[in-house]
Amino acid sequence: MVAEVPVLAGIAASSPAGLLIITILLTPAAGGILVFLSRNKRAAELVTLVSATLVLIQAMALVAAVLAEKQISAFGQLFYLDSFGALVLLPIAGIGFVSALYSINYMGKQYDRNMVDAKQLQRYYQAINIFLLTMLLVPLSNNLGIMWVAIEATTLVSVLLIMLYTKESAIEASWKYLIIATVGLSFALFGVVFFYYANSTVQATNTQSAMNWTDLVAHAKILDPNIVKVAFVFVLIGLGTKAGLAPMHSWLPDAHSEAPTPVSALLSGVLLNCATYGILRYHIVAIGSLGQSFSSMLLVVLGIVSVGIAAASIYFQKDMKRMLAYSSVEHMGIISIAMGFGGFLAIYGALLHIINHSIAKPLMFFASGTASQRYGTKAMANIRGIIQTMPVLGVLLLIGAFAIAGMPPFNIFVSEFLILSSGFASGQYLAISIVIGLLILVFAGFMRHIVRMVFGSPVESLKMSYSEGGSLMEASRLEKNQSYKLAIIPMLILAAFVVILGFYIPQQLHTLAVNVSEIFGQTSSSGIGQNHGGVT
Amino acid sequence: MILLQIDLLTISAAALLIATFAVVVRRGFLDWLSGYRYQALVLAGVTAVIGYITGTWEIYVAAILTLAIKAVIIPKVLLRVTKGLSGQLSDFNPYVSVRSSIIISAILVILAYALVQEMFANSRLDSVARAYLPVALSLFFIGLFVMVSRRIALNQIIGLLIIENGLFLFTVSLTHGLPLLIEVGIFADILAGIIISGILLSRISQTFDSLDVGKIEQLRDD
Amino acid sequence: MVEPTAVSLQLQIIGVVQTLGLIGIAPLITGIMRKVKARTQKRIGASIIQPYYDLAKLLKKDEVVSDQSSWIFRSAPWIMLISTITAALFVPSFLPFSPFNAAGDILVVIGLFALVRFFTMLAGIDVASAFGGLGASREMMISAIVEPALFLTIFVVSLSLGGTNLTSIASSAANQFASGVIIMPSMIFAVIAFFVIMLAETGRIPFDNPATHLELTMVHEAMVLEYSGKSLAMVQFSQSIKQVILLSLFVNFFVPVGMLTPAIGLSAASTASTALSFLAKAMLVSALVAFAETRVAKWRLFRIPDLLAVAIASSMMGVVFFYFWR
Amino acid sequence: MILAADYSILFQTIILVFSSGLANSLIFGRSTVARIASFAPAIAGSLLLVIFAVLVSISGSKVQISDPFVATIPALAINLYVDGMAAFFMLILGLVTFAVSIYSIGYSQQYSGKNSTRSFGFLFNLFVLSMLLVIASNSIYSFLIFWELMSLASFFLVIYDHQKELNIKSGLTYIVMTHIGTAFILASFLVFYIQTSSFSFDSFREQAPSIPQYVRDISFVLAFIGFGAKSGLVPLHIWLPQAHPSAPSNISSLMSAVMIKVAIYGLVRTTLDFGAPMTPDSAWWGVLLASGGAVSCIIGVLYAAIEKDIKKALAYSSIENAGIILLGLGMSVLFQSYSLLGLAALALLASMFHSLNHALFKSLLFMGAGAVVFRTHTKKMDQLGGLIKYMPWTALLFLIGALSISGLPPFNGFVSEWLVLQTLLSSYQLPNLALQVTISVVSVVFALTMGLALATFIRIFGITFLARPRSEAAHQAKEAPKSMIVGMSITASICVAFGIFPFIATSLVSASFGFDKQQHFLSLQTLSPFAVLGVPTSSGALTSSSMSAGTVALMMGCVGAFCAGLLFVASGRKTARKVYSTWDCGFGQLNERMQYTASSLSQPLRVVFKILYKPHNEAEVSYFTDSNRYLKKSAKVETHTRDVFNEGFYQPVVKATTLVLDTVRKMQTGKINAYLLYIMIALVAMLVLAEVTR
Repeated sequence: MVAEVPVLAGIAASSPAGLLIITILLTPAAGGILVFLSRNKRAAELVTLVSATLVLIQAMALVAAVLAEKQISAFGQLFYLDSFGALVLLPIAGIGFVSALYSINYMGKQYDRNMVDAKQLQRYYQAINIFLLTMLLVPLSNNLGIMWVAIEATTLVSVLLIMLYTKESAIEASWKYLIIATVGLSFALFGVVFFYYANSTVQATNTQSAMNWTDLVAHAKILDPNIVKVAFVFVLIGLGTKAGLAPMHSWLPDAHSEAPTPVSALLSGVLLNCATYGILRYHIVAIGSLGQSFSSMLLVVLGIVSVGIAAASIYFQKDMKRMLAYSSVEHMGIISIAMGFGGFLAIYGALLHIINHSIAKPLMFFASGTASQRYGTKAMANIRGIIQTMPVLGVLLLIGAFAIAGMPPFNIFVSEFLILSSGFASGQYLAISIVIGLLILVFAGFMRHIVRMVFGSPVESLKMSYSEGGSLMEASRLEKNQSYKLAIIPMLILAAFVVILGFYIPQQLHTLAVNVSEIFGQTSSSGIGQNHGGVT
Repeated sequence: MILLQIDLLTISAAALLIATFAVVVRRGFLDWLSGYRYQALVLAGVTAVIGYITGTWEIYVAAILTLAIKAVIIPKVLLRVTKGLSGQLSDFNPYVSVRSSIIISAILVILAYALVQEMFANSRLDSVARAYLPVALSLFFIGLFVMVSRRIALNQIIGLLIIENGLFLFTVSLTHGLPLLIEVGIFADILAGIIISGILLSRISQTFDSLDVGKIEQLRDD
Repeated sequence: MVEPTAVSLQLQIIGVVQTLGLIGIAPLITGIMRKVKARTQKRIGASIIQPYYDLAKLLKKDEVVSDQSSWIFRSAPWIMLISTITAALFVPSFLPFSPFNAAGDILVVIGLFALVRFFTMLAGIDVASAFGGLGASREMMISAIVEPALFLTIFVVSLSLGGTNLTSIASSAANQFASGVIIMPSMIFAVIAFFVIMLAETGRIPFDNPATHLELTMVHEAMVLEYSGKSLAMVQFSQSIKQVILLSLFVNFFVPVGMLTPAIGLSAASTASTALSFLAKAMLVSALVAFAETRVAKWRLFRIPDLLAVAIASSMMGVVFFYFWR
Repeated sequence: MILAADYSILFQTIILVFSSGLANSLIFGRSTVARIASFAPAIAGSLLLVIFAVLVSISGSKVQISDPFVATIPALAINLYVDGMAAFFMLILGLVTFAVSIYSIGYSQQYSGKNSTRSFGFLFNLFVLSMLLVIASNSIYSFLIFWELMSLASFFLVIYDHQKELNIKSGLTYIVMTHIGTAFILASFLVFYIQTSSFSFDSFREQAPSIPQYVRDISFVLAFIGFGAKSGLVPLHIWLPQAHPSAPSNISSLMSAVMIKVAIYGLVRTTLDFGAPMTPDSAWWGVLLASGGAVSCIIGVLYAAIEKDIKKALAYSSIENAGIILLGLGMSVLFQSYSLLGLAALALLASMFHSLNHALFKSLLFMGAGAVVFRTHTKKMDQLGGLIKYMPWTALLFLIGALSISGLPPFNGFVSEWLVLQTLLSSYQLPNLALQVTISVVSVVFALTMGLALATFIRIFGITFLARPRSEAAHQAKEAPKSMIVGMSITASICVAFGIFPFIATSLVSASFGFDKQQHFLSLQTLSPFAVLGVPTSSGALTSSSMSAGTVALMMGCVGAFCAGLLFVASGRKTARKVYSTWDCGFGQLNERMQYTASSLSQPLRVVFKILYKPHNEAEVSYFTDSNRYLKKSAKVETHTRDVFNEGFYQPVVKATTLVLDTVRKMQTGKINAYLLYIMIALVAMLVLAEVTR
């Protein structure tokens, strides 16, 4: 019922870039429909891949446009994309593409082992498209209400994706995910309404725009601080649930570990960003009306709790995918801590961290997914000597793991370095020392598991996993006929980025980040140590 | 006229609270459902009244939607789902006994009132908001409490729905309705959510042949 | 401070002569000690020049080497002899100075002794007999614990008498004595420590019994058990040189009686008197050591650290005293 | 005279050469060609590096490469800067790498076919390159990135033989400990960053004196812990005796000889360069360093003295030597903070000279041990023995290493330890009684260390190479391949050279650290072999304490000749030498089980220092008949010692931490109601926080 009239109006109103916004939203929708119509596996795969590719291309075009003119909008003010949005849009499109690519091999294998039937496969690709759509909607929408609706929609679609398997654990996970996320989001809606109320009270005119973020920021100064405080708390708890901040994270390890691996990659790598993005939008408003201290404090507290709980759970983890899920919790925690620290370096680092995490985490998920297909188990205790059974995969897994654990020369080290520095600069020594300690724990936990999986001798573990009448012979035969070449390609792409971003940051990315930090009210010169950093 | 308004407000508010308490007190699924339906009806009425008072057509639409979705469709969906369910639909040993549940709910209501006073200390509220905000909040809290304290999955869905109602009431009374587009979106989400949870419920009862969430705890770290 | 190359040839010759004298009297001192020991034990004992006969005899004899041993075993005696004699070159004995003082100080002397010990133990292990290992393992323990005691004593001495240069130590000892200071308070403790160390280093009772071949007691003897003929001669000779070096250190540090001071200057008469006084003192002290030996029994191996602890403690006292009463 | 620009070009060439090594090792497959292809660049590069380092330190010029690939923000700029200090450590790196890479050509053939030689060559080159760049880096970011890279490369090399579970365990301990260390290092740098609001070391250097003392104190303590952990400072040494032995021997020698020195470099840099200890306020740094060093010395050597695994023993002795180096450094800081510059220079000379020496002989010893393991496939000394007959060259070279590390004349170890002793003896010039007494205690500990070190290496050499072989493997041993011998003999010959002509090393050190700018206190400028090492007073004038290693060596030579001649004369006729079996007390044939073993040799030490070792014996005796206890059929005794630090410190800490973590993670109960409750609690807590902060 919302459909055509505003669309035409919007198209009429908006610039070519604005038009792009429309098309990028329509592409996955069309893809979904096509998959629905298509009756066979290959077609579905192809359609999804194509739509993902198109989305990626358009996203790049959009980013270019944003780089050119700082912000774009369509439907008047309904849709709006600035540098911050672009920074979140890019990973969505990119990871969407690689996981579409990965799905072909992974889901194909699941199909061969008839873990999923044709119908489910079709539903899968359909849902993937819609999932992509809903996620794209988040950074594109200027209207906070629409953003909320989109985020809620992501929940529902991803629940469908997790429900794809009919195992007990999958059902349990999706149930918990649905209930908890919905409750959380209802909190968020409370917050949204609060903000809306606060904004609409200060300006009597059209209530339509009172929900627009741009409008909210514009009036940030004059909002009722009392209400903004409560509103931010509700939003933080609500979207925090979706962003996997502890202690609201409880659904995350279940959902992320039970979903099909490509979906896990999307959930961990991108969806969490969307929720975090939402929080940060409100954070900006809160800064505007309450000043740095309040919201920053809350962010730091939640962040530290998240990192702590993640550290504990990673150290003792038995299940590979659960470990990765917890590490997502940890990284979201780091991001929110960084945002809490404030200052140019912090913001810059946090933004880099968002990008880096959403590159490295899917890599890990893909690698672990393929490994567990090969070994027939997710239990890390039964996986040994990957470096011998699948050398390339082993190396990729190591790259991913060391990146995630924050070792140079990989990308996450860069952002973590900046964040820690900014922590020192911001003078919150207690917080920073706790964080460093916890990071060491996380590192220890990761090494403990990954090194043992990658190295060591594979024989008995393979025997274990093929114990039902299977021998090592059989295992190797299985290895032969199940080639994972196609699965390697997306991993290689991601690994390449992991390494490259570890050495150097593209100028465009830099510009985006600087612009965003300006949105946060941090000019690159205001950050400590900017002018006299380099050697002259 | 003003008096009438006030009376209407207070009465409907009371009615909403009563409906909620009904859900807290009763143990059978059908009782919950009827309680919820009753609540939804009142809510629709309230919305209409607010529409009448503020005279904005969007709220009437919202009222109609409420009536349609909350009072009619959702209960139907839930009933259809529960037809096929194995396992008992009633909650005989909740985590918190009914007696103490009532007390806690009462405390939550008081808390809600206090919180409203606290939050809107320095902002002028109209009579509608002043009447319904506390109720909305208490619906929210009680719904949450129900979800926390009950073992039967259905009951949690009901709790969720109560929360939604609280939200809706909150929105309507505080801001006289969100922009329609968003309102619609929210309704759509709720509907979809309920449908999906319905599917999930049936799967749960198939696989675990029980709706006791206490039995659904394979996924944990220890 | 002089570069050794700059030392006049004449002085160098004097130094060499002094050293030759020192190694010349080494067996004599050993002989004296044996004699005194015999006398105090109511024996007649061999004549005091018996060690010379022994060496001469051994040099003439053929030698037997173990088929298990390697070139380490064969070369060890050479290294022992060379190191000890080189050490002797730095030590002022008959004269209150050594012309090579700038080239080697007391630390060098100790280093050379350590070299000797190193090869003695290796030789002990090399022959693959239980005795060698036994000696080596005991020597290891003792020498390791002697080291700190020795160094701390040197610490005291060099604090009190300035630097580690042997000549300057000796001469300033002489000066102090001449200027009426019998002995500094810090040096008292140093004397005690050094005496104990001397016993340990020369392998006398209560640390070791040079006159036994009983596996319960022997330490040094066990290591050199396999040597015979010329090699044995070298080992024994280097042992007695080491002993006399330590004696002369003791004498020159702590008993600078009748030693010529730089004030007096180097004349035939003064030189002669100093040399004679040194000889007298050396004999006296060696007799004293031998006498002390007869008064105590060989200690159990694991009580030896206690004795060394005493040495460490007293030299520590020396350090503290020095710092307080400066 | 070459221009600085040329130096930077030379430096870049060196980096390129090593990088080509990286490339080669990836390109070539697993063959002899590949081995040479991956190690040849390392050889060439390290040779160039030695030349470069010497040139830079002599010419006193500074090489700078700032931000080669332009960083987006200054915080991420990679800056390289080589001054004398860095050049000296590069010299160490170059010398050792040169020898080790030659050695590796032969050594790595055992892996061809078995493990991937490709990755081995790659990691080897990466390791060396990263160490080089750590020394060169001039900003927090570049230091950290290369530091971690170094750790990473060495970690993979430690677990290179990953079939053994034990290696993986020790590798994990290593990587975690080093990560903790890195955290402290980062912190200590960032403290400076807060003050100077700059990421570049240049501004640390410039602004250091103006930074308040307490800040520099904090930074120093953090650096001390951080770099201490990497240099095996007790009690942070726990990883070292596990990791160094687990690695392939050429890597062990690189780790022990160079990587520890890189950590030392970091400490020297932060302490002397950034810390600027010019006032008595920073005297306690010196005390901390010196006492920490002393503790490391004694603990290290005590464990080395009883260790049965040859490589472990060497690793422990690395801890000891790192302690000696820190001791010297501490003395230098102490003297400097009381502005006794002459003595400060002497102490630093001692410390740095010992770093150089330790790098040389420790790499030599590890290579020797590697050769032994290469041929006998065992690290247990109790299964070795008699190897001097089967591997004569290895034995000789190992002996040279042992003599040097035991600090015996005329080898290099003696000279540097002489210097350290002189430094300690000069402590009476400190103005403070408490300090004087403390240092005298420290010197007792140091002396004990020297004594024990002697014992340790007698034991290692004696048991491994002398007497009867104790196992079949030892019987079958052959001489190591040529390239390995060559590699070892390089370092060995340098050891001897520095022992006889220390003026080469000392003048290099004083050039690199710019002593000649301070008042002359050593006759360093006279480059004669017979130059004398002297000791300055506080005023810088020389005391009479002096030593000339060259002269001592010469005299030993003369005496040797004299003795030979004398004996020839004395024993008139040529005496015969008969070879016969060792005296067996007439009991008949001795066999290898009757000789002393590694354990029995150190038994007296075990008894004396039982507080530390907590030794316990496990004896099992079987009798022919149970009734008659006099006829033993067989008796077996095993001696075990415990690592008090592991049991007393690490295990409890780990236990406590894991306990906490375990309780925390239990909150994921699986009950959805609990999860919802968490959300509720979080909401309430946040609202309360909001109220509180109103």
